[in-house]
Amino acid sequence: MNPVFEVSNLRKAFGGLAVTNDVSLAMAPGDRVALIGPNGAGKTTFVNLVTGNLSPDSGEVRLGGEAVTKIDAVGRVKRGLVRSFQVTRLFQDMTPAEHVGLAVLQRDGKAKRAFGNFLAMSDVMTEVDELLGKLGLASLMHRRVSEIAYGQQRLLEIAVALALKPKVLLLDEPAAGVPQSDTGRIEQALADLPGDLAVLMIEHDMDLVFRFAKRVIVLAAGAIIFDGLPADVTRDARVREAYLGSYANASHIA
Amino acid sequence: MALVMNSENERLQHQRRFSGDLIGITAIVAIGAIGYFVFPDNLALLTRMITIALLVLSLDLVTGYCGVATLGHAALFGSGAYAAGILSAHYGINDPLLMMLAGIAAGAIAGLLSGAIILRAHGLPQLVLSIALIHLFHEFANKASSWTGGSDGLSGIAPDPIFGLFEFDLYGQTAFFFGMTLLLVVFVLLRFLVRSPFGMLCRGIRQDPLRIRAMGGSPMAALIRMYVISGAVAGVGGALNAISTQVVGLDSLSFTQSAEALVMLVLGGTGSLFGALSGTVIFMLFEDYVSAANPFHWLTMVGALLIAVVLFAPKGLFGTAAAFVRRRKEARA
Amino acid sequence: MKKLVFAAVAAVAIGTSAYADPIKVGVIGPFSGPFALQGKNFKAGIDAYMAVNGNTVGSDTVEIVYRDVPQPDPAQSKALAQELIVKEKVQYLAGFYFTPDAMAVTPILKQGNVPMVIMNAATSAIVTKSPLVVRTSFTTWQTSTPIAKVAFDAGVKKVISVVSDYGPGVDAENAFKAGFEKAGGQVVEAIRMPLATNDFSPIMQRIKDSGAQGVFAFLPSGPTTLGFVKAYNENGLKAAGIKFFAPGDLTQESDLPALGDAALGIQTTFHYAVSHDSPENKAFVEAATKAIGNKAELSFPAVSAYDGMYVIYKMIEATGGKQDAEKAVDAVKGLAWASPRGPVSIDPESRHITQNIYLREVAKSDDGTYINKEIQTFEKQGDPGLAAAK
Amino acid sequence: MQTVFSIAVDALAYGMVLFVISIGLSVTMGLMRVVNLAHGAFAMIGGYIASYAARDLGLGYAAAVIAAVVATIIIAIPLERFLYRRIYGAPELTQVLMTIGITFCVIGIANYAMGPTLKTIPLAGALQGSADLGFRTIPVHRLFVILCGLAVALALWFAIERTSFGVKLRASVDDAAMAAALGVRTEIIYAVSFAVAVGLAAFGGVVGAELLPVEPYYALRYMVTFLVVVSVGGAGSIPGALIACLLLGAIDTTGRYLMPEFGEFFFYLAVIAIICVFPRGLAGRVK
Repeated sequence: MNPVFEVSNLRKAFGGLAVTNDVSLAMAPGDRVALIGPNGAGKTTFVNLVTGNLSPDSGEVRLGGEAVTKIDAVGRVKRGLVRSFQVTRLFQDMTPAEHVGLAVLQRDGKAKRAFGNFLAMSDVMTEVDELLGKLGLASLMHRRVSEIAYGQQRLLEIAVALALKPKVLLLDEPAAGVPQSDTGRIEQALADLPGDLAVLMIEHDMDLVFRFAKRVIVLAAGAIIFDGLPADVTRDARVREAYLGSYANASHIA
Repeated sequence: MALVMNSENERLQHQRRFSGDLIGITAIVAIGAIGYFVFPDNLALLTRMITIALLVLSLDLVTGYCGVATLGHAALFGSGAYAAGILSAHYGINDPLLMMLAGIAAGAIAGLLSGAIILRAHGLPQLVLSIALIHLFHEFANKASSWTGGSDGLSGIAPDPIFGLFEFDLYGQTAFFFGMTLLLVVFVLLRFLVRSPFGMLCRGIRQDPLRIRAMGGSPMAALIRMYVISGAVAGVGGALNAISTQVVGLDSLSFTQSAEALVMLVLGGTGSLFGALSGTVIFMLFEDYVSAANPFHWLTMVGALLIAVVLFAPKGLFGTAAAFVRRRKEARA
Repeated sequence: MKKLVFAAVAAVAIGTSAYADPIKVGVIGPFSGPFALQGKNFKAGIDAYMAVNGNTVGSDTVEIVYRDVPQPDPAQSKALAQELIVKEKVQYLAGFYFTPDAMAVTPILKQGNVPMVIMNAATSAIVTKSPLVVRTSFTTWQTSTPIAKVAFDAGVKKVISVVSDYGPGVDAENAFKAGFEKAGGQVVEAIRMPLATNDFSPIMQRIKDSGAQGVFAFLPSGPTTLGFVKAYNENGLKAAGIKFFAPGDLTQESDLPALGDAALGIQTTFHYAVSHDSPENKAFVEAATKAIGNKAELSFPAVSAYDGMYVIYKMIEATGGKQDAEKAVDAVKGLAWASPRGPVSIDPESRHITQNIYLREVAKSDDGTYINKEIQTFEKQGDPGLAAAK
Repeated sequence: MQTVFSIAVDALAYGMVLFVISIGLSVTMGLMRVVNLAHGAFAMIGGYIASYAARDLGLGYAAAVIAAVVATIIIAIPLERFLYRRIYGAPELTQVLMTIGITFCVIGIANYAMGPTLKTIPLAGALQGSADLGFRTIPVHRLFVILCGLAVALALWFAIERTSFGVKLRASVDDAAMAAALGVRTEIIYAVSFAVAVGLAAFGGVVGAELLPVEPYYALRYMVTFLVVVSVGGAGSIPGALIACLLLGAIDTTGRYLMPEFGEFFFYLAVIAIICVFPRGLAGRVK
């Protein structure tokens, strides 16, 4: 199958320090990939390069075969590359329905309409109801975000991302900061992601990585040091070295 | 979740907000009517209030809904006023509706220009950009005195009767009803605007522009658009000012006018059309009252009011009242 | 909006007004804000007049209704004037410190059947905007023209003009230029500087570089004049012998204590000095000092207000208290009287005040206060500004 | 050439006056994150007190300056305790409303208590008159202000960057909760910083009174100028404020010499240009 998302020879240096060093990877629709790496490995920079918030010194990013390296972040979203945030970035005084509604309208290019209330637009609302229903947020759809639990806010982040109908979804630690009791619902939501969607998840929690990912990529010092099956990752010598070099023990990934 | 309501039910409740429109219009008409009957011989003052209310509404669009900090919003208002005034004084086009159109167009253009500059920074530097801009507008109008009358003011504005029937006279009936009509129309249109997808987009931008970008939206384009709309609204106010008073002064393009509008907005509560309206009415009435009670030192009283509002109603008078009502309702539910 | 209402009549007068409504005079001026001092002088002049002459004309009681326009704001001024006419039913409008505020009101005088007595606004053209306007103050042309002759007679042939960049400043520049060139002198350069100028050092440098023998300056009364005069001294212009000429706005009495020795010797031409020596002025200063509370705050708007009230009383007399604007204005055309500033009359043609303009020099009086000492009189000066505009 | 030197001297002197008056605002706005529109009001209070001390009590210039600074701080303490403490961390617009309210009150009270006329502060004998620089003369007072500006800049820089108080202040600003957890009494740090800012305002008001004379409307008249120079410099940065004052002083002075009639255009166009190039100010701290 043709890759829907492709990064080739991506490089970025700050000062003399290469933070992303010749990174290449490709993903096909339906892929479930986890990107891990010790602190300071360059994950954040990589995400910013991919989403277009930073521009690389060299290399290329392709979406559905089209080179988007020169296209800004907004253009990449419109072409189907969507991300979620590690710390939720939601509008505190808006409701989940408004969040998802806005995303749907934005996707369809209707967000500039200066007339009409989306609550009365049946096509938009059908989608909002369906998405929020699927993620178990239907009962909260008209509450302000500031009034709902953090675990539910994380689910809403995913809902907003899905409303944009992405081809490639970048999930930045989707379960970060969520109490143990709520992680089940998030994992369920991840498991229910559309089958044809390519998902790249950046994650620390190895339990989650193992349950979710079919493929694991390890980033260290800006370069990919491992790209393979989850089962092989803990046995890889370079991975062990990368982690043991920075952690007191390797129990995290064992 | 014990309190689960199904989504359909909640949506109905939500849609009851539409009745807010009716309440709003009724409230404006009622206050206008009260004003008309309480001050039947002071309609000039009420008309003045309407023009300032339009300016404050326009400011609310960019400050309240989009989070733009500006102390230069009178640039939009004054542009509208001068455009309407110059059309009449220099070109002899005295039809009030045409003058109004000129005001709207000039306000929108000034909005585009202001937006393009002010939106280049955020926070305090943004505030300073707006200050620099209003001074440039002011100086420009002062310099172009053959067009604007400079510091002497632009006089010789002589609007025809509306539809050839209603004359703008000393008693100010026509100006008042003209103003009320404009205010109602603008208010209804803005109610649509702020609840439309575009209004929601702007509210999102105010809270987190980066998030909007991650949703594929372009904050800059949306803000500029809102600035143009805001300019049109301010232009309505400016043109109304020129038509009803038949004179335009440099003060309509001044920092003072801008700052006063901002104070009224924050006093009423940002981010709500009712906040903007109530802030204007309360500020102007309060000023009227205390300056009568204590002629030379009323400024101290106004200062005390502002401090009291920050201490006891930090979300503005309307904002705090609305929050209180909501809390009461929730407590009862 | 800044509405000031205070009855100038005592409670007793209200109690006895059962048989006649008082005749109301609406006064619009800056009673708060940066120009509050000038508004205060309006009120002092009016109070002084009513204290000396009583608050009745014939059987009619006169009542003053004040409205505040802190800074030039024609729209506000017009709204207040409308309110005064329609709601307060005033028979006379008076005051008006700023030209735009007066201009804004002229179109409604006729319909309101109300005469307007201008107590300050100094742009020549206002009186042409309506036949119901009478002015008892001065125009910038009127006060700035004689100084040109003074400069020329002092042997200064080349002058640089420096004015604030707004209506009155431009008027002053033109008036001086016209007068000075007519006398045979030359204005080598004319600088207009923004109103909000704080540091005048670069301007002083410019004056030095121009090679002029003298400088003509106009700035509005208030804080900036202080900086200007100080800069003139400190940058060595005074020492270099560059002479300083200005209309009296620059050395108004209430600014003199702050200017101090720096202003000594500055020559200005103006229509009124608080130190003017005449019995009428003594009586006026005494009454006005009582009204304002502090003699140091007394300045030129007070005398215009005082004379404005004189004119209004004459109008009331002539109309017998009936509202008839045209008759009232006609009655004061050509009216001549002894004002605290000297002999004055209302020019029947322009309805502007004809008066003496005095050349004065800032000096220290016997009691150590600074005064504008009159040293020369230009008698019966009309307004050259109107003629120039034609 | 002489003219160029001459303008340069004027620009330096004017820039330094701006610096001395505005730097206190940079402390409140940059370090304490309060948009303090009442800064001019405190400068004005200082000016009035110095004028009263010198003219009516007959104190010397130096004593009047000290009296003004101390008395203004004393007046400001209850304001900090009861009003400002409520708006630390509040939205900017709320701060604007509160501090404009305070300014209005101060103006009203000054008008009532001191009257509407200009007040001057008689200079010490040594500061009067002009000094000869060879190619021109300059008021001695201006030289004094330049020295004051340099002294204030050095002292502030030292206090913020080199003392333990400065460390605590910066820590409190960056993360109040963390600083408190580390045993820093942030309330006291804020109160002291506020007192310093107010003291600087009063000092600037007195020292700058030759250029910006004291009258009731002072507080609003120059508010915009203070706000502009501080923001252009980058709120909270001492070197930034210094550079901004000198730069804007130079632009303003040169503009006023070359084309006085377009003086305002020069100044504000320069402000717009600088902010468009440096959206956080010349040396803005990254927030």
